[in-house]
Amino acid sequence: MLEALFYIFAAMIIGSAAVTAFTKNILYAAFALLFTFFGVAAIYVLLSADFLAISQIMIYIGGILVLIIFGVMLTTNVSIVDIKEGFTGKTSFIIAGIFSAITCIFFIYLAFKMPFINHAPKDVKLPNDSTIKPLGKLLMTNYLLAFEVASVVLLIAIIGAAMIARRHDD
Amino acid sequence: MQNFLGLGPLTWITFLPLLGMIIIFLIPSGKDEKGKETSKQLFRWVTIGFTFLQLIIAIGIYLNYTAGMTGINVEGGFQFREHYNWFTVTGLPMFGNVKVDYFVGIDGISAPMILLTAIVCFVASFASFSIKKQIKGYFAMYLLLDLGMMGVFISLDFFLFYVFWELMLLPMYFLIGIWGGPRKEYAAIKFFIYTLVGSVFMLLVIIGLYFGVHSFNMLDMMDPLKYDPTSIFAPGHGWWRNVAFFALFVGFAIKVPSVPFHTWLPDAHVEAPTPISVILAGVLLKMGTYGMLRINWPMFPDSVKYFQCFIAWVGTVSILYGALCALGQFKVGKRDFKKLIAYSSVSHMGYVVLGMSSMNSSGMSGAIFQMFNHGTITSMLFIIVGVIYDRAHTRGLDDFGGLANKMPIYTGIMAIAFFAAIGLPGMSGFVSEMMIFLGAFMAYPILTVISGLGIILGAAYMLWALQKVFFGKLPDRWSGPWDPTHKIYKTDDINAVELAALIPLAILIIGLGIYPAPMFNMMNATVNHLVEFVRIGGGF
Amino acid sequence: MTQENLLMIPEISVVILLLPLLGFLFNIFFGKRIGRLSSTIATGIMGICLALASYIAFTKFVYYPDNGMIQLKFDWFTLGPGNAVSVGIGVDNMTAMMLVVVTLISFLVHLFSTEYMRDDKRYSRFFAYLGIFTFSMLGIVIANNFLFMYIFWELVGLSSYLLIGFWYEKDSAANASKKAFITNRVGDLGFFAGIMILFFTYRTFFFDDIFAKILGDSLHGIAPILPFNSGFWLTVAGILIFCGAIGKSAQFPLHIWLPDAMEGPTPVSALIHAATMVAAGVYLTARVFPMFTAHALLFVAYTGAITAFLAATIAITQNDFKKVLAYSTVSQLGYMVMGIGVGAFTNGFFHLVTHAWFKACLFLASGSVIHAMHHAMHHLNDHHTDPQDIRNMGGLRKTMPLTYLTFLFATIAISGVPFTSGFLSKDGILAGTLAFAQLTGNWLIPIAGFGAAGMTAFYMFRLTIEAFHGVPKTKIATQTKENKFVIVFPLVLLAVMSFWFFYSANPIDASKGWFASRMKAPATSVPTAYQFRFLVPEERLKQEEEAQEKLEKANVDENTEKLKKRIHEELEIAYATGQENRDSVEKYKQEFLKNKEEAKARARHPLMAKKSMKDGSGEKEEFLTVFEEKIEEAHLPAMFISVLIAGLGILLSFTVYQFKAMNSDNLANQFGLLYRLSYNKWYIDEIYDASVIWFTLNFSKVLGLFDLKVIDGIVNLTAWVARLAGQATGIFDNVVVDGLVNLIANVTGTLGSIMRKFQTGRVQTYIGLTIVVVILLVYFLA
Amino acid sequence: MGIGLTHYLILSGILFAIGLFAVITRRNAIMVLMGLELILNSANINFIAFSRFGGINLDGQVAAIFVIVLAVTEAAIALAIILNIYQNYKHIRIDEINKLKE
Repeated sequence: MLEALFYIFAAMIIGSAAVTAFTKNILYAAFALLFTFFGVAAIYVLLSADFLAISQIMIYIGGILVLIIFGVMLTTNVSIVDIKEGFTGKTSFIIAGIFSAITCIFFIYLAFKMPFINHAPKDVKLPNDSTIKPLGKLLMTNYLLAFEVASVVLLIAIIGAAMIARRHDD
Repeated sequence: MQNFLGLGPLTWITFLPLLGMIIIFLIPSGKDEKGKETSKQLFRWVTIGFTFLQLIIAIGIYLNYTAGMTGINVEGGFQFREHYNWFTVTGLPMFGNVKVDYFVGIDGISAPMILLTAIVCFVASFASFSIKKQIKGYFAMYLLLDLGMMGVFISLDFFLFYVFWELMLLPMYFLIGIWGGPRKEYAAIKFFIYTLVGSVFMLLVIIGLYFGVHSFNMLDMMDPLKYDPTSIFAPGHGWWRNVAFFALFVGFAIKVPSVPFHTWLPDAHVEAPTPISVILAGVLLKMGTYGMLRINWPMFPDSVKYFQCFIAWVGTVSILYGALCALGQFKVGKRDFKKLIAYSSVSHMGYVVLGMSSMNSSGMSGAIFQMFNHGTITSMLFIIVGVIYDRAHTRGLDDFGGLANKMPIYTGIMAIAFFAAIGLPGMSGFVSEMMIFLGAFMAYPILTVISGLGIILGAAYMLWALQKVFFGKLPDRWSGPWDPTHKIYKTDDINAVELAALIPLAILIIGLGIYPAPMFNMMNATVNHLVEFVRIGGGF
Repeated sequence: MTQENLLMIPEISVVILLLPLLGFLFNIFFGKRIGRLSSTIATGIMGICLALASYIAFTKFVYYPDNGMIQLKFDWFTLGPGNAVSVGIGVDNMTAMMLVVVTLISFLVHLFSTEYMRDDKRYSRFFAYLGIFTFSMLGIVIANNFLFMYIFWELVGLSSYLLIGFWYEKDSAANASKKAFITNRVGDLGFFAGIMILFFTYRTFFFDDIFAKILGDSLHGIAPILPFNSGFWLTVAGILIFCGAIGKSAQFPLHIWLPDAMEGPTPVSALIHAATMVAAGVYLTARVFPMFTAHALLFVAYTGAITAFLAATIAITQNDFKKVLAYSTVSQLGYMVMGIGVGAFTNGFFHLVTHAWFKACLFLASGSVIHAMHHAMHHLNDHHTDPQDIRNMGGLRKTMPLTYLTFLFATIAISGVPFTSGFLSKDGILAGTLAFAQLTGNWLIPIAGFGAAGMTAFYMFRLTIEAFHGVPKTKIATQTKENKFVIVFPLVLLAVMSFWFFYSANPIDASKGWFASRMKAPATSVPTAYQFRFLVPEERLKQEEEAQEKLEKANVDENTEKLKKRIHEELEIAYATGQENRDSVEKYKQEFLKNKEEAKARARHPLMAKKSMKDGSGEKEEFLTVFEEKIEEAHLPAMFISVLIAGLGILLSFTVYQFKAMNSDNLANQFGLLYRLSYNKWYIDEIYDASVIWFTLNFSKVLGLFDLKVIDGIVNLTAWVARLAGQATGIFDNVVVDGLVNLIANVTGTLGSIMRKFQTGRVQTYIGLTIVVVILLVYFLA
Repeated sequence: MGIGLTHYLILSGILFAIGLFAVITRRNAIMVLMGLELILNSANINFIAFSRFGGINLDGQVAAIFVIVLAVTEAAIALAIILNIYQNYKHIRIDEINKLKE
């Protein structure tokens, strides 16, 4: 059952990601991205990472994707309806395709050949309770510094983004 | 003479130009909108001011000079001496500890040279008014040259001597190479390489001597007891000492210049600007003979005796060869006024070499006095050529004639200079030449009489030039208003600045010609000591 | 002579010396501003000098008639203890006489010039130059040492140069001045060499010290100082010093400058090139007379004789008024030198003085004529005729009577007609030559002397007749007028000075006059062995003989001890004076002994006359030598012959030029070769041009080329070789070393340009490449 | 066969390749940004997969949290930059913005 779910969600992720990558219509790409994020969230659930799945949906879909769509709206001349943006060129298309294919094959190769793969447990028992509590503990203990840094980074990023995006004509 | 600010008068007189140089560097060139240098007058007067200060110190040194102190190889015989450690380098491979002193002082040989340098530099700074381009750089170089020359004459440490010696070359090179005539690069490089060859010889001997006495102190090098008996220049190693003497002699002879090392001189003189010619002839040439007296003679008294006849021949050949070449100027190539005087310098410095070869007090005193006199007389001659060059922009003897009517004061001054160069009694040149001849006659009668032909030839070419320039008819191009395009030149008589340069020299020449005793009193003790030192061979 | 009763003679002589210098300085600096006044000042100064000189001469002749020198000596400068260069001034009878001669002639010439140079634009300059000339000439006269003499000798050369070249716009004048200076320098070189020999030996410049040292101890049987223990070097020194006189007194072969020097203004010719400066050589010869050896004297005598004869032959055919006088001057100078050379010292010097008057008179008269001719030419607007050519004159006797009369009288004097000063002095010289010939057998000297005397009479009268007698040959000559008083006055005065009675009451013999008694020949200092026996005073011969006998009689050992002591002293002196390189005592002694033998042998030299057996008879003539007696004997014959010859010359001159009994052109044709030789001055100038001058100039030219091409060529060749080597290494550097570097660079460049392709500037490309590289890294590293 | 680590890794590899392709080929800057999000997601899948199977437990998840944080900041700033670019160039065609080349 879980295997079927994995394959369904994997297909959904790859399909929608491919649409994102290949479609000329930028809005389609954005919507396809929505499905990709959903799929990834589902995969997180399958990996029993409940907190992250929820975060994925909330942050990616509720935050980033909205941001991206806003960006599309702000930067694309909607009124003349030319939101179809092409690729950089045929040559780069082919080269990038080859690159990507090689990368893909390489990762698959790694997935099979990496030494630690063999030491990994085939099936791990899923924890019963939520991961939120231990995660919170970890963040407040072992990863406190990283946590604080991340928060500072976020703050700076917000200020920076506001600064950069500000109109300069005043 | 009191020390001022803890530094002795010799240090002051030597390094004053450095102060002047710094001041000149600090003054902005101040070009106005037309590109004219606005502060050029300031540069000139700063230079004149500093050379004048130098002259005052030199006169002070002269007034406080104690006649009768010996010098040469006696440290107590030097006056105004300052002896500090300059730097010490320890633990060098082969050399061991190298100690270089700032050791300066003057005796009867260097005192007249100090005076001469101060006078010539002061006078030449007036002649520098004719320099029109890159004045800031020029005067900076000029003062640096001044420093180098003074330094050579006061140094008693061989290392210091060499440093000043080389320091002097560089500004000279630029002064000829930048402010010179049409073939300035050729002349400057020729001068530089020629003198550098001499310096190389000197350097080799310095190193050799250093290994002998393990000190750069010149006085130590004159003391046979200070030599390491195993070194090649130790007493007894006659052959090596002769080689060293010869190398040094050649090095200095290039500077003098003696035939056959003289060919840089005509080129350098012809191409150099007037004040530089003045300094070149007035002071630089003396360094060769000064070096011989200061270094060659007392350090290698045994070799001097060995080469005595050879040196006398060098002197004789230089006298006659220089005079004949000067005369030959009337027949060969461009009859250049400056070239004539350059060759006459070769001849006149030949007298000095001849006098020094005599090894007796008359000849030696005469030689030193001749060094001084040649400095003043030739300076005057070159300034005179410069005066006419500024007006006519030519130095060709064929371009002149009949100027006596147009420029009477100039003619009078020129006649003084020319007759002084000929060695007319009543002028200082006569006394020195006479003493040289009297001294040389005691050593080499026949050679002396042969070189006496030089005074006839000297009269011949000098009077010839005098006639060419001043007598006869005025060429057409010399009459009428200033018009360079039609080669008609103005012929206004000498002006105040030029007179300021010439009159002191003329007074000096005539004054010393009538009463030379002050000069001789200054150098007698030293010269007699040197003669005696060389006569006994200095213990080598 | 003590200092207090010298009657201020040294002081006043210094004042005389310096006054003209003062005038010179004043005129050279302020002359232009004060204009005509400068001549007044200069002339006034000369007047004062003349008065002072007269005082000195009077005092000296009256109060100190003996021929001692009153002198001042002082150190000029020192070269250390005991090694001073001393100079000084001195006045003896000869000096006193010369002072008067110089100042008087200078004064008259100044006076003459005030009018003669009136129109010259450099009027004050002329008087300045005259001032410096007088200063230098007086310096020569009162010098008591060789150094001062040489100094003023040269200064005289300078002033002569300035004055000859006074009209330097003319090339001929400029050339002549140069020629004069350089020719004089040639002689001066010899002079200086002689001084060097003397100074080298004696370490002093003073005449009296040198003469005393030459005489040395020969009286006491000790040889003189080296190197004069042989007569050779003494002879050489004498001849070298005489070289100075050859140059300055225009003796053969250096006489060539004097005729050219006539390019200067005529008063200059009178002052310098006739009366005073050229006489300086004679004065010098007289000064150093005591140190001339027999051979040197012979040299001097022959030089004088040749000069006198040669110049006289040339003067015969010259047409330029002043050239004739110039050659006559050369000839007369030859006379004086010859006179001193043969030992007739007094008469030689006497001739100097008398010649100064009448030759100055002749020159000033010629100046007067030329001045008048100039004015006439100016009047006629003629600017081409040569005013000095006697072929343009004639008949001036009528237009310029005073000039004519003075000129005529001076001509008579120079021709040696009795009752003139010229006769007295010339006769004395000729008598001297006769006596000399009798004693030594050199008969050529009197022959030349008498020949020259005859020729002198001939050409001087030729000149007088051509210029003053007959009818005017050109219109200019008719227009001439007598000059103003200031020009004529000196002529008259000088002509009057040429009467005999100024010098001697006896019109035919001056040897008893005051002049001769004051100007006694100084006793020779030369050791007897090297001197004509007849010139050595009896007294000294006697003393020497006694000394010789004593020496021989004395104990040999004692003698040796004495000798050794003496030798030690000598050596000590030698050391003290720096002659440290002298020979050892032993060698010195041996040489001394050897020389004594040689001296004995030399005493039998054929030149030496046999010793006179006559005892000293006269009470005042203590030093009357054989020679002086011989002169007295030869006096009458000489007088007759000279009068006869002069008369013949005058007669011939009148025959040819006055009465035209013989055609001068025909004569010239008949003696074609001789005429051409004479007219062209024996081609001496040409010979010089073709030999010495040609050689010197071409040698200098060759040497100049040698310097330019060979020596400088070698230097440049070295530079060229160095540059070639530099180029070679440069090529190596460029091709090989640089090649390698460039190769690397090229490879890099190529790679770079390939890599450049990847640098698209697009972020995406970079990302792609980064990924590829990361993958590769992971693949290969992990 | 059960779903193991290898599957997840293959999934993330494919997702990464697609994201990379998008990043490299797309002209529109926002599309590039989307590609980046895909890549980050593939990375997160890896982290969590390792957290589940790799024996690193919750540390992987913590890392994923930080990645998400970074993604957020990146998206915010990148969009701000893109807006800025748009203001300057009036377009966001990234291949034409090749100032780096010069």
